Amino acid sequence: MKWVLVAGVLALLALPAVLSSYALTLFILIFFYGFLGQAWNIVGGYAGQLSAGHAAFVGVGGYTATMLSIELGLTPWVGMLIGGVLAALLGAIIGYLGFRFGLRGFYFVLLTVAFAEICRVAVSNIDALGGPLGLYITFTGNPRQFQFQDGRVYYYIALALMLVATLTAWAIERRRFGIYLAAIREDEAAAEALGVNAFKYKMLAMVVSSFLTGLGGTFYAFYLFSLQPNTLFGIPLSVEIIIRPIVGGAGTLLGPILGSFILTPLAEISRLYLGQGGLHGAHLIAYGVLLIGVVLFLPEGVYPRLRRALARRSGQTR
Amino acid sequence: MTHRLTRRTFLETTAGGAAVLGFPLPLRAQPKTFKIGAIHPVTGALAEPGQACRLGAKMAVDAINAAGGVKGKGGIKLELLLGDTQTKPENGRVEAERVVTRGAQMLLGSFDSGSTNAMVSVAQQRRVPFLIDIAAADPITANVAQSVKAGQQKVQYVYRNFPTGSSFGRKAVQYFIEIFKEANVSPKRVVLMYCNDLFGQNQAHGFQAAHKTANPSWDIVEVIPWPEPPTDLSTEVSKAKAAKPDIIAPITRPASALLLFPEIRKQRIEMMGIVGPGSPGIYESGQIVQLKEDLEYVLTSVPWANFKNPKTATAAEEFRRRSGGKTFDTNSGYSYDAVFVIADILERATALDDPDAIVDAMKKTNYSSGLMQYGGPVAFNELGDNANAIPTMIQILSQKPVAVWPKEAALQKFVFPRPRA
Amino acid sequence: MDLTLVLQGVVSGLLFGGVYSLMAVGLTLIFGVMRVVNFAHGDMMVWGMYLAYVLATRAGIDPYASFLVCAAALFALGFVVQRGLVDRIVDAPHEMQILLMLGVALVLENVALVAFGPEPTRVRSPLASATLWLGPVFVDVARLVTFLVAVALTTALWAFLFRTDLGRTIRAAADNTYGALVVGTDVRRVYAVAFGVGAACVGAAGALVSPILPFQPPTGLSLSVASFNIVIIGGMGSLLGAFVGGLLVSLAESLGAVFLKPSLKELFSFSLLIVILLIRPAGLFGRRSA
Amino acid sequence: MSLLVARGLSKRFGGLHAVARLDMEIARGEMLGLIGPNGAGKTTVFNLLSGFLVPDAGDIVLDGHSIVGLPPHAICRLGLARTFQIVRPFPRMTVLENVRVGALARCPRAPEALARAREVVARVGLGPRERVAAGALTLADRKRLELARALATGPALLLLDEVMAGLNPTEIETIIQLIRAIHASGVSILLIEHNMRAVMALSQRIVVLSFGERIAEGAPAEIAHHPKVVEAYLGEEYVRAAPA
Amino acid sequence: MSALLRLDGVEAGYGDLTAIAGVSLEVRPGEAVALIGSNGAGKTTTLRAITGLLPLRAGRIEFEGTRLDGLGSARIVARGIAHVPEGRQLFPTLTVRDNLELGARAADRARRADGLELVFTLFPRLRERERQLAGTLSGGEQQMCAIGRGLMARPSLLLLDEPSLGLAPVMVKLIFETLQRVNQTGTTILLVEQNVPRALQLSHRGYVLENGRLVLDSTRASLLASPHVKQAYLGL
Repeated sequence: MKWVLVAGVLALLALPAVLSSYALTLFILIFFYGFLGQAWNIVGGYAGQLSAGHAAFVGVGGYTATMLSIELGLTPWVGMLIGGVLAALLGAIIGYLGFRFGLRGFYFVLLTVAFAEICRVAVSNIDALGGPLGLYITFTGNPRQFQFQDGRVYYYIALALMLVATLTAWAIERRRFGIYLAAIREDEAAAEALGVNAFKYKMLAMVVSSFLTGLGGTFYAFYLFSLQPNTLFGIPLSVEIIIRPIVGGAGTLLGPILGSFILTPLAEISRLYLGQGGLHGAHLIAYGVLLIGVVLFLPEGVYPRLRRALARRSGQTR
Repeated sequence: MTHRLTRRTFLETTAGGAAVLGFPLPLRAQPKTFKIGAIHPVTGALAEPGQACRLGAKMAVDAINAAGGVKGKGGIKLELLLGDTQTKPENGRVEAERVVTRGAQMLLGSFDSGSTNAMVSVAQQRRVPFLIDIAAADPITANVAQSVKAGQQKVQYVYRNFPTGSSFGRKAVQYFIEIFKEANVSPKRVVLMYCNDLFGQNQAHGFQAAHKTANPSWDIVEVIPWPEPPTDLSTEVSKAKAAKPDIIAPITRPASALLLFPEIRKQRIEMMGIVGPGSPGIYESGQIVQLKEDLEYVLTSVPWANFKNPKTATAAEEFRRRSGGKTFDTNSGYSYDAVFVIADILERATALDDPDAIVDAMKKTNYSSGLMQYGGPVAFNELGDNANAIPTMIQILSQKPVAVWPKEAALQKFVFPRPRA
Repeated sequence: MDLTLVLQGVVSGLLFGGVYSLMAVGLTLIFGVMRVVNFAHGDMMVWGMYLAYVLATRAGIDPYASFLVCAAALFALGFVVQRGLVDRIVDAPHEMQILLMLGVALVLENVALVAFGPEPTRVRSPLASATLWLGPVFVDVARLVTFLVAVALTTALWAFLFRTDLGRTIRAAADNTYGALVVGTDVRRVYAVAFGVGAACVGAAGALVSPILPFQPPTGLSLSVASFNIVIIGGMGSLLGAFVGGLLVSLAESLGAVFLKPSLKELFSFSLLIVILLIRPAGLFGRRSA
Repeated sequence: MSLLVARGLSKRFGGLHAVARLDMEIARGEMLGLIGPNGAGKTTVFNLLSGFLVPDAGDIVLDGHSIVGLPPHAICRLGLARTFQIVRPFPRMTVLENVRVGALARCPRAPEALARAREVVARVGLGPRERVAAGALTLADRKRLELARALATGPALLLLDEVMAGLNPTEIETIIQLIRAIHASGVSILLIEHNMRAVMALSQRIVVLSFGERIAEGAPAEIAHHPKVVEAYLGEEYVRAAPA
Repeated sequence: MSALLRLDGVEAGYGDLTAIAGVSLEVRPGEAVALIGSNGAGKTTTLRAITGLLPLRAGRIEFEGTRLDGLGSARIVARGIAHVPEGRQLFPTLTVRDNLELGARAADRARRADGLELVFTLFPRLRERERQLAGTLSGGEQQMCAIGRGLMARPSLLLLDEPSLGLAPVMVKLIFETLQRVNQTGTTILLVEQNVPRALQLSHRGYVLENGRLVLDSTRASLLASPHVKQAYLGL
């Protein structure tokens, strides 16, 4: 398994040499959503706290880096970290309110949605942040401005982000932090009885998750060159963030990546083959049916099922 | 040159059917068509205008090909590679990359400013000339121009044949002043109401800024933005009424228009009339059927087709037929014209396989056969914008939208102030 | 401040609240009984609107009459969704239920897009243009009617739940599933009926507001979010809560529009939601579950 | 000195006085049984002691520190661990992983915790099943797991809530041996148990609760014949009707 | 006399736990039979198996000569078996009257008024509390309500699970006296109870369950004297 992963990473490193620019773009999105999904996975998967407002962190991170770059000329490489910190601060506020007041399950879901919506409406009404028109970034191709003439650089940055998030998740998973998160997700009261300070660890998970997600905001901004409150803080982006890890298997290390490798190309394929004809929307119907199918036939997500299937097969061959 | 050819060959080899991963396919024959990537939001929140744009572009391609293609280039035919942004910026980028990889030599699109700006980076990165048919945010072209000026980019590949947000505002204020003068009235109090989305805010800010500069005899006494799409506008209209307006200047989207105009009538506001700085879609037959008398005498400033051009009526009729009864308007019209502008550029370009040659031709554009109402020929200024792309003041008269201002565009005289019922 | 304007804001807010209440009543029933958060709620409402639209344009039936047909159609949809989908994943983790309902929402929205196209539309009804004047304050007749029907429908639903055997069985199953099994209830069927009734409510709501609320396929999402807000504020599972919550949210937004920039009015409902979540998570009329 | 002292502990639920002015003491190294008919308030006492419920009145002192109002995890770290009457394993984790959660309370580093967990797992006899998912264990093994997890937190005082319920005599016998061994290693134990044979055999002292109040206290032999106890369990009629 | 209810080698459990195995017993019409045993002995499981709330793994259950197993609780209840579960399992936010009426079988809806009258006669306290929410009742009243709900189905067999649990002695006395009347008016009773004397006072016969197996089947008198009973409860 380990060697398969290493080989996979090496293959991904070598891939740009043979990829078309379009394929490169798809991989960039796969990595980027894999990254966001992995960041979400820390609090939504491992800790089982279903945040459905993660777009807010992308928005805070993206707007921070962009404003700092436009207004103060600060390089987004630094702005990215500041954006991450501000996103983490917002994450801490949401987490504090949610966890201190004992909001579980769907109440927590709706708390996070409400916060993201408040951010969206607020930014839409702040002229200094561009209001609904948003911010537009000048394309310069200057690496100091987090811009690259060659699309492959974005590829490696997106890959690096995904790997960083995955390594973070991996490090968390094997440490006390991750073990405690899993215990909290499985049974919070039982975990408390075993000395787990559930509040503290849920807060930490939220902060780490929102920090990483905030970093993603900078990538989003400087890859797509504009920011609008509806796209960055909106519910559709939050949904994009959560469906990949859920489909892949929430709370597993490879689930978010697997989910992204499944859903991004499938969305693309369905758009390619069903989006050209007269039936505008057919591809999204297919996508919706696919999501329903995953829930009905793979209710734990793809990765756990795959892992079991592999284990069974290797068991048989032996 | 050789270098570029190799690059093109490389693109071709990786194009085509292996759409998703782009693994190499057998080399295709030399293209017999000139491919244009036409990317619009045909699903999602902006599906309605996006679908109109797509159809407008398709119609133009059909017309050009039926007339023998790009004659100066051996009658090469145009082919559209269609893309759907789903109203998401990231798909603007993905789709642009996809169509370019599949051989698109120019880009066209994409209605919403976010997706459009995402396409800009592809155009600049991969040196693909990009003609923006619709997207009004000023910075889209200005940013590229600035980046070229600063030497960070060598060539500007992005041009726009559409009024910018600020020019919309300037023109609207100008028309207001002219119409009031022509009607010999002097309204004092204007209430600006707008949908607080990308489009509405852009228009409203342009209008307010132009009003400040022009400093006319009327004031904007109240500004009322609402969240778009709204569920209810009764309080907003009550607020407008409380400001005792002479004129209500609304900026609506099709959805909010359905709420706003009936509400204005129901609350019986005494005023000279409704004169909008921009409300796309209110002239659609569907909207007129819905709103009927609520729309009568409403004036609004929108990019409009030039029906003095005899070809326009034919195109409008074809569009009506192919769209299932919709009006040939801003969206379909500008996308239609954009394809013709591209054809004109291709006629003049020294080579079709050199993006820079296309850009050279683009910069020298002086096209005057457009179906839309322009203030002069299509030509691109130093920012890459067409300063002659202007809106027209139209009015709904006898349940039909009619161009009424500026004078050279007017098909009928406007009715203002509106008659009392 | 202009007193008339404030008064008008209150009247408009309360009347429009009828629309919100109607929307929320179905959602609260579904959540209250099955603890399922129906993310496709708004899309079901949009389907109610389109059905009313089709009936009005093809058969000339006014939405104030056709809403019953729309309710029946949505009942069937809700029944099938519960029986065929939700019921099959009762043991799956929570996030799967969210994913499932998101998938259903996506399908409903885009089938509507394919079937009806992207243009915003509205159903014409003679009522929709009528007004009444109480001195300087105007009353929109369509909203008044919607408000009254909302009261009537909420009352009818209340009567169904509290005065009929089936309604009582639904409440019993919501209250104590095991207890319901013990007395011999076919809980799966009862759940499907409850989901159907919830969907029927929102279908009726869709039809009833189709003359006053423009709609297009993507409208569903914002309707879902607004409904969640109201239901949490009023108390999940509480009919009265949904009704009062609808009025409250609408009133808050209307007065927000009076006193501040109207484009900020959504802030009021979301802030209200957060405050309620924190100080009274069960909502104004909800009971805190043990 | 007593390890744990509870004074005047009271808890009401609505109108029900679940625990009423209860005084209780556990000496260091003691094995104390807490018995009483169903609904007597035994589990409520556990929830109060372990911080899952906050008492309406009264004080709880563990090792000289008042622990009233502390959250469960803090109380656990002060050396009081508990099991749940209805076992609550983390079902998707393996046996070893379950126990490691407890072990981390003493060894913050995961590898050491794992070593400690392995040791505890072996001690309760689950060694051969350490890689099995907890959800797939038999009830007896789940009970053992529950015990192991609590034990791994390194408690001075262990609260066991019906660890024998639902087990067969052989299984009960091994659990009894296990509890004895744990006790012998220096852990004080408070035991709620319905299996009278076991509780009589294990406890040095027994406290009897009925309707939230302490009705008797003493050595097992005394308790078994205490009329109030027999009455609480079998009813006043039994005392009159049955031969002693 | 043929048995009203017959269990034959019944095995049932939860997940991988086998809670009862090889349980065979019978209840004859008009009888009151007690099922006693310590916690976790499998008494509740036996009742759940009879009502179809738990699928059988082996064995068969017959009621009035036809097989019940595999029918599902709705159909079993409709045949005339009412179950008054442990912990009462009332509907706390519904009124007492609603709770009671929910116990009536669909077919009996017409005769519901008679049923209510019967229950109110047996438990006058419930009549006073008719409009009150069940969740606000005292423990004893809740138990009355639960029994009443069971009786509303006009069952030929009434299953009772720990009706005395957590109740004060006075209330226990009242409940059992009422149950005796119910039994005397023709309703067969199978009772799970840990208050042994009470249980045996009511019952004609009893079974003792230990660790999922029946260890004793005997009459009231011999059970009272049996060391098994004391042993089961006090471990002596």
